[in-house]
Amino acid sequence: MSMEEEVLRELKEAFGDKIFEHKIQKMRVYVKVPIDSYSDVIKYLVLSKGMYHLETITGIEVKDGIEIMAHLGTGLCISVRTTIGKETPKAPSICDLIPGAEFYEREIHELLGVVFEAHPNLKRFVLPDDWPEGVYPLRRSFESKHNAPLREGFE
Amino acid sequence: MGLVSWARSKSPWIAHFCTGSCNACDIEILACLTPRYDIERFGAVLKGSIRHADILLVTGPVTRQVRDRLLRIYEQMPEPKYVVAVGTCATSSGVYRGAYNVYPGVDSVIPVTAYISGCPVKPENIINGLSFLLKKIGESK
Amino acid sequence: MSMIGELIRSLFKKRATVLYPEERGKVHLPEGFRGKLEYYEDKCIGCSLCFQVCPSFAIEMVPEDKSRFPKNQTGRRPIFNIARCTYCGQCEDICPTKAIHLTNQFEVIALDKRDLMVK
Amino acid sequence: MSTFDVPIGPMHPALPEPLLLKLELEGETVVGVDFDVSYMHRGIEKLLETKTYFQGLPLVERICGICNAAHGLCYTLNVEKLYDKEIPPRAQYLRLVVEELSRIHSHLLWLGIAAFEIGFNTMFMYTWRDREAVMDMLEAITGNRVTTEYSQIGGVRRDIPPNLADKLLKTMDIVEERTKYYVKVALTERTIAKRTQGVGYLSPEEAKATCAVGPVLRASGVKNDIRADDPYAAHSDVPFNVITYDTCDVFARIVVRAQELFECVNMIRTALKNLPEGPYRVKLPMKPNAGEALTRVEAPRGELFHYTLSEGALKPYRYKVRTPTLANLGALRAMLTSKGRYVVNIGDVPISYGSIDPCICCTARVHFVDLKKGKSWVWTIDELRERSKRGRLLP
Amino acid sequence: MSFEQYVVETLKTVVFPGFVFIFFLSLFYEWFDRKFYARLQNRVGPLYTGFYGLLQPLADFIKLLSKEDIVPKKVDQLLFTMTPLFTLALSIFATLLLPISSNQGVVSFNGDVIVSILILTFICITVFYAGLSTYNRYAVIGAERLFLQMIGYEIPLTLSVVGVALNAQSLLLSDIVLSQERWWYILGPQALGFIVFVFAAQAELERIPFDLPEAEQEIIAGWNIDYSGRRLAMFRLARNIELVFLCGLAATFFLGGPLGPTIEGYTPILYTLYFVIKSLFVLAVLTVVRALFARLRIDQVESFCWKYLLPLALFQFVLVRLIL
Ligand code: SF4
Ligand code: SF4
Ligand code: SF4
Ligand code: SF4
Ligand code: SF4
Ligand code: SF4
Ligand code: SF4
Ligand code: SF4
Repeated sequence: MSMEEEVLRELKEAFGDKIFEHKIQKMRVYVKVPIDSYSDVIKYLVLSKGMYHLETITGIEVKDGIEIMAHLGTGLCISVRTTIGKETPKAPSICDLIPGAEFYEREIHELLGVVFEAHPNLKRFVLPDDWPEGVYPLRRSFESKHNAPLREGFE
Repeated sequence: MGLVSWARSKSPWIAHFCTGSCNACDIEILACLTPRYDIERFGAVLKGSIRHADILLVTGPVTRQVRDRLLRIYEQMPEPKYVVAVGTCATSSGVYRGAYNVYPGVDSVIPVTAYISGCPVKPENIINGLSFLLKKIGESK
Repeated sequence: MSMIGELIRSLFKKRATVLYPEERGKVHLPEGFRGKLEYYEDKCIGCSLCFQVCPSFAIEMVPEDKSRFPKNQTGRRPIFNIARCTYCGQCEDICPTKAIHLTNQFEVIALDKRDLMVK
Repeated sequence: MSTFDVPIGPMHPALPEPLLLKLELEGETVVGVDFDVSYMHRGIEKLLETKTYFQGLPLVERICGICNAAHGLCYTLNVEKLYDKEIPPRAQYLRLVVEELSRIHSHLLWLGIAAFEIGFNTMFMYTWRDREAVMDMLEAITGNRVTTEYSQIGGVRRDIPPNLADKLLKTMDIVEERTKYYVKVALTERTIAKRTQGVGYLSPEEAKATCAVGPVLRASGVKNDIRADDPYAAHSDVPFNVITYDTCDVFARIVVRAQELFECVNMIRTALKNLPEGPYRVKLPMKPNAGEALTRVEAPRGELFHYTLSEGALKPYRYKVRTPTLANLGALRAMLTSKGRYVVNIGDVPISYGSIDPCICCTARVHFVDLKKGKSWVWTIDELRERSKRGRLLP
Repeated sequence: MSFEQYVVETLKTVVFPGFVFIFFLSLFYEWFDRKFYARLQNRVGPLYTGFYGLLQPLADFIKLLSKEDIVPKKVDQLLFTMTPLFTLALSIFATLLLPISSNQGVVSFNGDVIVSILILTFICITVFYAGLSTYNRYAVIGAERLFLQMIGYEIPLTLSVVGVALNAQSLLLSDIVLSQERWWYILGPQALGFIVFVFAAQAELERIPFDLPEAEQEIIAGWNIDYSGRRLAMFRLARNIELVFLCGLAATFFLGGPLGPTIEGYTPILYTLYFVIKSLFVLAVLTVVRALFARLRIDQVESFCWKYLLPLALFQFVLVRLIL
């Protein structure tokens, strides 16, 4: 059994059908979990499997909500993804577990409007000071308003 | 060529401001100071304080956040002052054109005297642009 | 203090500086340098591939008189705004007829950026 | 003693990019630090969604100019995963060569900047003088000194012909010899040691907790290199050592980067010797398959992370970039906070900051500087625009 | 004083070896410093301004004079205006003490050794106020560093001079010069004093490794961050004149000042020549030091001064006592 399958099997043993979607590529494992076991799975990976390194957290707006995906691990990379609602997106913060997550969560907060509960310092980070509240540039709706393809003539 | 414009054309003190560039042009400007290029030949010195500078080299498209600071820095420069847009993205925002957080080039914020094109600019081209500008300054009354 | 030897040596070394405007010939300009592009309208077939692949909207397709350039099938040809060109060479790469070439012309400056056009 | 804030940046000579560090000081001692990265935020991730995969490549290379080779490589490797096509091995080797070459350029550059940060101008001048040899090689191979545009979707842009390879090998000899000299200087010069030893301390635990990457992490004694852990280009065939050092301070970062230079030189030699025959590029269609891909590349500053989600269209649905500097910001904060017997002096800030080899381009930027008010007249923006459109500002 | 004497004295003060001579000498020294520094770094330095860039400092000076002079609103107007003038006046006065064309300065009186050291302190203090008066954060930090640094190097500097004065048994610069007619003098205990003096001078002039008050990478331009135009020109000129003064002082104290073999009738010219050559040698040493080191941190400057310079100066002092 390959390393990837091995990890997936162990995860499934620990969490059963909480892992309701998974995908394997070379050196990559993607698992999808419900929002309430998101931090549990990460906790398990960090504490029991020693995957202390958080690559980053990706936020994507998908059809039925916003997907948060934490990428863990140095060699083998396990991505734990979960989908949350679009209207009032809320997710648990993993900063207490991995302090390095702070900046990634702040970035997602700004660009996608996700509120991370119990985050120590959810202040403005990447966007300019005069950026209007409640406008999230990585949302799909933002594109239609502000980011029409620019093909104007030469000035 | 008066004494004053002679002095001005021989003693360009440079300040460098990065308004969101990718760094490549910044390091090429820095490379201009180093032995191979050595713009001190023209009397140019890189100055930290904007109050001491005559020529402002701007790299990068102007991001929203930097815009006000760029204006402020420009206002703090003592006259006569010249702004040189270094690199394509300072000239016209280049590859970042259309991004939600950038303005289309430095000249949409402050007046620009000369444009040096390249992505990144070859250090020789910076020297070329600078010496061209200096010649112009020297020729003005 | 450990650099003292090098300091003294460099006193007697030849300067590393290339006096650029005077010694232009000594500038390192290898083959395949990506400088200001050149456009050969007689080779262009007007396929607009270059327009599609340019990352920075430096290329615009304009109407062209077909009779002047028989090779041009579509009646459109590109013009280039060097002020926006990132010298990436994608257009040169994709052009099926080699109508675009990035020359080793690196001295591209302007006092007015509208001067920076290649037509 | 009361604290007062000194904002460093964004218009600050020590920072190659505008990042705002807000320092809280007690006298000359730093007791707190905050970042503001919005100065550099350009919205590249969003912009990438509006570009085709081919148009995206030059943009990605310009996320950050110095490690653009790594960015471009990461992007192409990432996008290639969406196609079911074999990339010719020769291309992989050539990619490795250019990537390592740009690592050399970046580390030498950093060595110079670090010296510059501590006011050692002569060392800065010398390292940058010798770096020119590497820049010339990069220029000869890729067509530009800094921005390489070398790695393309499906292979590399150009081949390295044998005569160029010979030249490259000769350059490597020079680089090796000069690096030996700089390592000697860095290890023996008292003023350097004084300014770097015990400065910017980052314990291995802190480094792991803050998810630091690259030489910062390795200088804290943690063996971690994506080239070894998850080989991408030809790294599984070209042997190298992962360098670590255990004093955890700025000095350790100098040592690690310097030792890595030797590894790079050796890797380039091996790769050129074993260069497989065959094509160096395959043409791939404009549209990849639907799917997702995740790639990490060891950029000079540490691990670079790209992720893409494709719907099978011309343009990516989502492209995520995580750059090494963003990952190292947490580590930087740990370095810059005085705690217990570890005291951070304001003079240590630039070199500590410099020691993560910052590149904020992709990190958006943090902060700003409070320069005093100038004269009271202001041109309105429209006036300015008008003037600049006229283009002629010279008298 | 007769009218003729009066004219001669005035000419001495104003033209040679007074203001005008010193002005051009200071510009020349700056050029030498920059050019030599560049050469050490394998560059060329200023090249196109006049013959080998010789006019570069002059161009800088004229340009600064012709530039707009911004007075930020929140500065202390009085200090902001006065300090550049004071600094310039002090440094010019200081150079009048230097024995250049003869073994006596334009101004010479018993105790001028002490005055020359005192002036250095005064310059330091005016610069300190120049920094404070702008209320700029960086400038204030720069000024503070300046003061801290001064505390460090002032005592070794004074001690090294005391050793010299003790040897000459006089507090008159001209006596000190004359006492060095024995050429082997420089190889004696005074060599130690020379080393101490060079480092202290480097600190006084705020050059690497002691350029903390204006460390570009840390606090931008430090105390002079807010000065522009004419005021900056004055500060720069004052700095250059101080450079001449310190190099000259080092030559006077340790290298025999203007003394050397002379030809009847050409003495003032030859003396001036010797003086310039000797002080240029000192300048070259200062420049090499500048190129050779990295900047120290403020606490390291202090410990360097107290741990190395001071004991060295004391040791020299004791040696001189023993020999006497
Ligand atoms: S012009 Fe190009 S290389 Fe220069 S800063 Fe802009 S994007 Fe980077
Ligand atoms: S290759 Fe042919 S079909 Fe494709 S874009 Fe060009 S002209 Fe059109
Ligand atoms: S070189 Fe690149 S940026 Fe320039 S016109 Fe061609 S494709 Fe566009
Ligand atoms: S790709 Fe070549 S042939 Fe096609 S339009 Fe552009 S220049 Fe003409
Ligand atoms: S942005 Fe960086 S490089 Fe540019 S002026 Fe500011 S500190 Fe200097
Ligand atoms: S990578 Fe960072 S700086 Fe670039 S667009 Fe994304 S959030 Fe902004
Ligand atoms: S790390 Fe620095 S050099 Fe590399 S891409 Fe980022 S800003 Fe550029
Ligand atoms: S961390 Fe960001 S700014 Fe730095 S090199 Fe990488 S992409 Fe560029």
